[in-house]
Amino acid sequence: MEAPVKNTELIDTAKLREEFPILRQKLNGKPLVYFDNAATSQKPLSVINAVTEYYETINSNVHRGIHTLSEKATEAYENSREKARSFVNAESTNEIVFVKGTTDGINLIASSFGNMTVGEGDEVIISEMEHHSNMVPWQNLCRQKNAELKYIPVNDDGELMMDEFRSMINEKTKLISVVYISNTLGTVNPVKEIIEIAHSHNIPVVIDAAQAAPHLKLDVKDLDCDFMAFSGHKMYGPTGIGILYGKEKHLEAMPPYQFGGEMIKSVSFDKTEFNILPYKFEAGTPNISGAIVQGAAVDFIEKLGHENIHNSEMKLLEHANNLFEEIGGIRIIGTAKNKTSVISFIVEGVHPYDTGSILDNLGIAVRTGFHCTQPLIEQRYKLPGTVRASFAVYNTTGEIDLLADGLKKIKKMFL
Amino acid sequence: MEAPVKNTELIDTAKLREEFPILRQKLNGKPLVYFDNAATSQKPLSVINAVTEYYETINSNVHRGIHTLSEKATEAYENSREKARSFVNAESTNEIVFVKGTTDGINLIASSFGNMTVGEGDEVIISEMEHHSNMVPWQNLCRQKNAELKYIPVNDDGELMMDEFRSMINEKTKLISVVYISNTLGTVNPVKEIIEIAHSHNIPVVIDAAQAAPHLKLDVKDLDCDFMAFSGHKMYGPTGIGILYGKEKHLEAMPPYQFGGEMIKSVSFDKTEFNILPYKFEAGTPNISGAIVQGAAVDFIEKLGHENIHNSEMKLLEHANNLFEEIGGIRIIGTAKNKTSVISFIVEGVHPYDTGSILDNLGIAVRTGFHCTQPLIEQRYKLPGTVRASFAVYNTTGEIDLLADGLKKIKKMFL
Amino acid sequence: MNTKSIKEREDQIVEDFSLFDDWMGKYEYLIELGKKLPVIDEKYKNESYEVKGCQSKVWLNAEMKDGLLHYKADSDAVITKGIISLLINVLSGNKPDDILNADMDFINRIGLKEHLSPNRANGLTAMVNYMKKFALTYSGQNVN
Amino acid sequence: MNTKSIKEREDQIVEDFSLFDDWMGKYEYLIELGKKLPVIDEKYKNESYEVKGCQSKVWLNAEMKDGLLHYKADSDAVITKGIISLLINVLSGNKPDDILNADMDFINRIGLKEHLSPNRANGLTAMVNYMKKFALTYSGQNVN
Ligand SMILES: Cc1ncc(COP(=O)(O)O)c(C=O)c1O
Ligand SMILES: Cc1ncc(COP(=O)(O)O)c(C=O)c1O
Repeated sequence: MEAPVKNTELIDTAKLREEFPILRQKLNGKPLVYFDNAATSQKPLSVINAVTEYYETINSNVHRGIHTLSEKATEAYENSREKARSFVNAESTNEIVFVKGTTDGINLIASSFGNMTVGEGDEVIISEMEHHSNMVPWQNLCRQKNAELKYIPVNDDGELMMDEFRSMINEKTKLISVVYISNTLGTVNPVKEIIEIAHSHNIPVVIDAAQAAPHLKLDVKDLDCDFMAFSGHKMYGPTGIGILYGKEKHLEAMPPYQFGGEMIKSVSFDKTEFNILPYKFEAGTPNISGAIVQGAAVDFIEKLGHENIHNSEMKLLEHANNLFEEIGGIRIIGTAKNKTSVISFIVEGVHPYDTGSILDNLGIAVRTGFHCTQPLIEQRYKLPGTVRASFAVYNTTGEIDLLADGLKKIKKMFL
Repeated sequence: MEAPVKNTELIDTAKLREEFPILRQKLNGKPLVYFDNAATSQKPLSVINAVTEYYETINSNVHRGIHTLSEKATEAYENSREKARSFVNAESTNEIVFVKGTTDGINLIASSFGNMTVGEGDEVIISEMEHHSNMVPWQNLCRQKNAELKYIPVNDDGELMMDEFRSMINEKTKLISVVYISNTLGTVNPVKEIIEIAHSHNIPVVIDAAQAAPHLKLDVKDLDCDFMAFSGHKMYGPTGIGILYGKEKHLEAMPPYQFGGEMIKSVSFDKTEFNILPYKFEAGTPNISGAIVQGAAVDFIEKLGHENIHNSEMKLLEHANNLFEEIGGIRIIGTAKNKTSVISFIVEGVHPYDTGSILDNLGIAVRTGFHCTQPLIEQRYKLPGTVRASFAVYNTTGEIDLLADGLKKIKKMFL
Repeated sequence: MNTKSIKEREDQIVEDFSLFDDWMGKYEYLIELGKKLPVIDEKYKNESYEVKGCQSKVWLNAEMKDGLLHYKADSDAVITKGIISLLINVLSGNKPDDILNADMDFINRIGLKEHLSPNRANGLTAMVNYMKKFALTYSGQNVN
Repeated sequence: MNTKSIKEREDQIVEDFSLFDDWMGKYEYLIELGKKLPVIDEKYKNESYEVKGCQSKVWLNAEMKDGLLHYKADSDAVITKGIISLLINVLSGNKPDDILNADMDFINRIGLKEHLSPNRANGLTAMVNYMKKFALTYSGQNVN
């Protein structure tokens, strides 16, 4: 065991890293430096072991089963739903729907709620910095409905232009959907303010919390958002599972999105009665393992504590900013006052793809390209892509030093 | 290690059971007898370990990533798609879409293909024995479209009445969807014949292969079906993943079902170009772990061999039939000539729920109720439910003896 | 007529069950009770009297006589009937307010719960709630 | 003008690369090649000349002169340009039929592949296919 390098008062990163087996790997002969956390995070042993434990002890189909295994699996499944409820501070587990991920959740809202809320000539507002998953579903809805999709503009620092937003709202605005934290810019948007403004016009608001879930304490009651969606895999949890929060009154009023087993109360050849919340929205055998193991991811985050995670990650961001400044010739895209540990940049004169390739050979995993925000990068910033380093709680300042060394090397190689 | 009890010439069940950690469990003080395989199967170590291996060595988001981990995850993900292609004998991996499960797959077809194929006054044909997941989506489509949903009737043995089916087809029939193997009756339907008849009228056919995947060799080329859907979790694979097969010409013509990341080729504020097949239908971060591990489930089945699995399971079914006959007073629901190892029954005079409860206390996991085929049980067979014992390749005749003992006990207790 | 208090009746059941040291005996006793449960009038066997949340069907009705609430119930499953029989045995013939205050902890004490699947346990909770709802109606308070 | 056969050119590249014993050197060499690649005329930098399947943009065109096919290409990423430079070096100035028959196995032999991400490797395959498509057109056969 190496000597622990303390990153913050509270989180002992060296110790924490022992819980992440993948981080022990060598990549291309170098120790793996994983900075692609905004795409998906790595998983602690408690999460990985929860999968094995599920399959080795209680694997069974949930609900309706009367045998003991099925009861145990159901209990664990519903127990995880309760953890998710508490994680977002929702009123009731009726408001917590297990989905496949953020994309699935937003599609559910766009299809079921969007369909009943948006009509011909109406307007939907999103922002220029939305991830494709919070953009294309609304493009599709608006196209189908002959409604207009409007984009809140983004300023040069990567912040939403709130005055423009205010002036975009009119009596035709039926729905607003915005990202809590931009996966490309790192910007933490003033979603509470947006929701307040929207609600003063009786407009419901959807929050894409895919990037917020691992970094901030989510509080749907405080925000008063109408819907919120996020993915397990970005918050130290398994792939294939996500959480959709919806206010009970909305979920009650909405038609089901998918149809099949589990989501019905009774079926006959002629007519079907749908199940109560939240089951109405959970057709078919759910991702039982995924849902249960997601509970272990919630436990992992809550054990560390949101504030500690935040402090730890802010130190990393600060360290990276300082080093980048020092190196020079690095353009950071996204310099909002309120941002999290995502840093998009370009080594000036070097294509992001070239930068990413060399870093990969140095064992440093970053993402390059549009980060599923192509209009933001191409149309708003007129760039061919960026390099994105996104930090998680297990990253260290030492790893950022390696990134900085790599960038210096790249500058030498290309310029 | 106990002495191996040979069930078939080829499969050494005792040895095989060692690969299933959950089967070593005691339940209510008795060794677990798991007969709820039609709801979900247990998982071999090779599958469970594949999850751990994925998370501990290559976990990363797929596609578009240029760093090594992402490349490795992408390769494993696409490799599993190729395994699925070969598993169903499809022409191309373009025809293989990863979905959440059978229900998700059928909803995708009903929503995307159904929407473009079925219009007002048209007719859709399914059967009386459909699982809710292959019934409610079509009920919904037909309600939306003002089309008519017709049910192929089922005879007393639990077989589709083919003459009635032939006479139901007319020029208004636009789509047929039938279950390959009934999860309640065990009936193996003559889907090849159904498809031939349908195609002679140019009607596309969807096959619900949820129960067929673990028991039969699937061959979409031989069947010539237009679509096929099945779930990983019923074929020794993980929860939250399923396969949708669709003929390339259909998938090409169909609009996307969900919108977001991955399923686009390029996005701008004004317009979006969708990705090529099969990605057009895979919006958002997929269930990467689920998809990759599903490949391990395919390997597991193919290593055992479809014919060996079939022979092994047929012996179990025969053994159960013989013992049930001997005990007397047990009514079997589903006595088709061609059936698999699913046996639905009622101990006459005893409510299925009571039977199931006592069996559970004896360590025997069966399912009771409607098995998501409520109209079949309630309207067709006029029953309050059945008890269902469904066998997998790791079950033994000795376990069936325990079930028989339990049923004798139950008869003594209740009658 | 049963003149014991709810508490006394609960204790009695706990004592009865303590005679069995395995779950089989307990289940057999429940089956016996189930078979003996006086069946409800056929006219009540419809949706309006159905207790939701059980896999077997349960119908339940209550009537007030001289300030005391009397329950009748039936089910299509015998073990369920046996459980209802216990509940009726404890609650029937009591004042609505006493019924509302009953903690029903005998259910835990009879050691059946570990052998009652949560599914049944949920059904049981549904039944108790349904019975208390009648009591609430008759105690003059409002259900909210 | 390069008068060596495709095979000889491939061998030459393999020899050049064998001088570097670490990937860094190989990359540096690629970058050097990339920087030197004569750029394509601006008018070809549009969608019709774009090679799909690369994360960086690649434009490629070919012209026939005296029965030999000559390629020109450009990319917005330098390493990509370096790789294209290798391909052009091997294929340009050959008969369409020879180009079609080239197995291009130098790509494996230069030992770069383990350091080229599959993403780049796919891009490389896309480029080779795109180049061969030109050859196919000019060899008078049909693309199917
Ligand atoms: C015949 C049949 N069809 C469809 C389904 C639905 O599968 P899933 O719940 O995995 O989506 C099932 C399983 O429950 C089934 O047995
Ligand atoms: C801001 C944002 N929204 C939505 C998504 C989509 O999440 P998923 O791919 O898990 O569905 C992502 C992640 O890719 C994201 O970063």
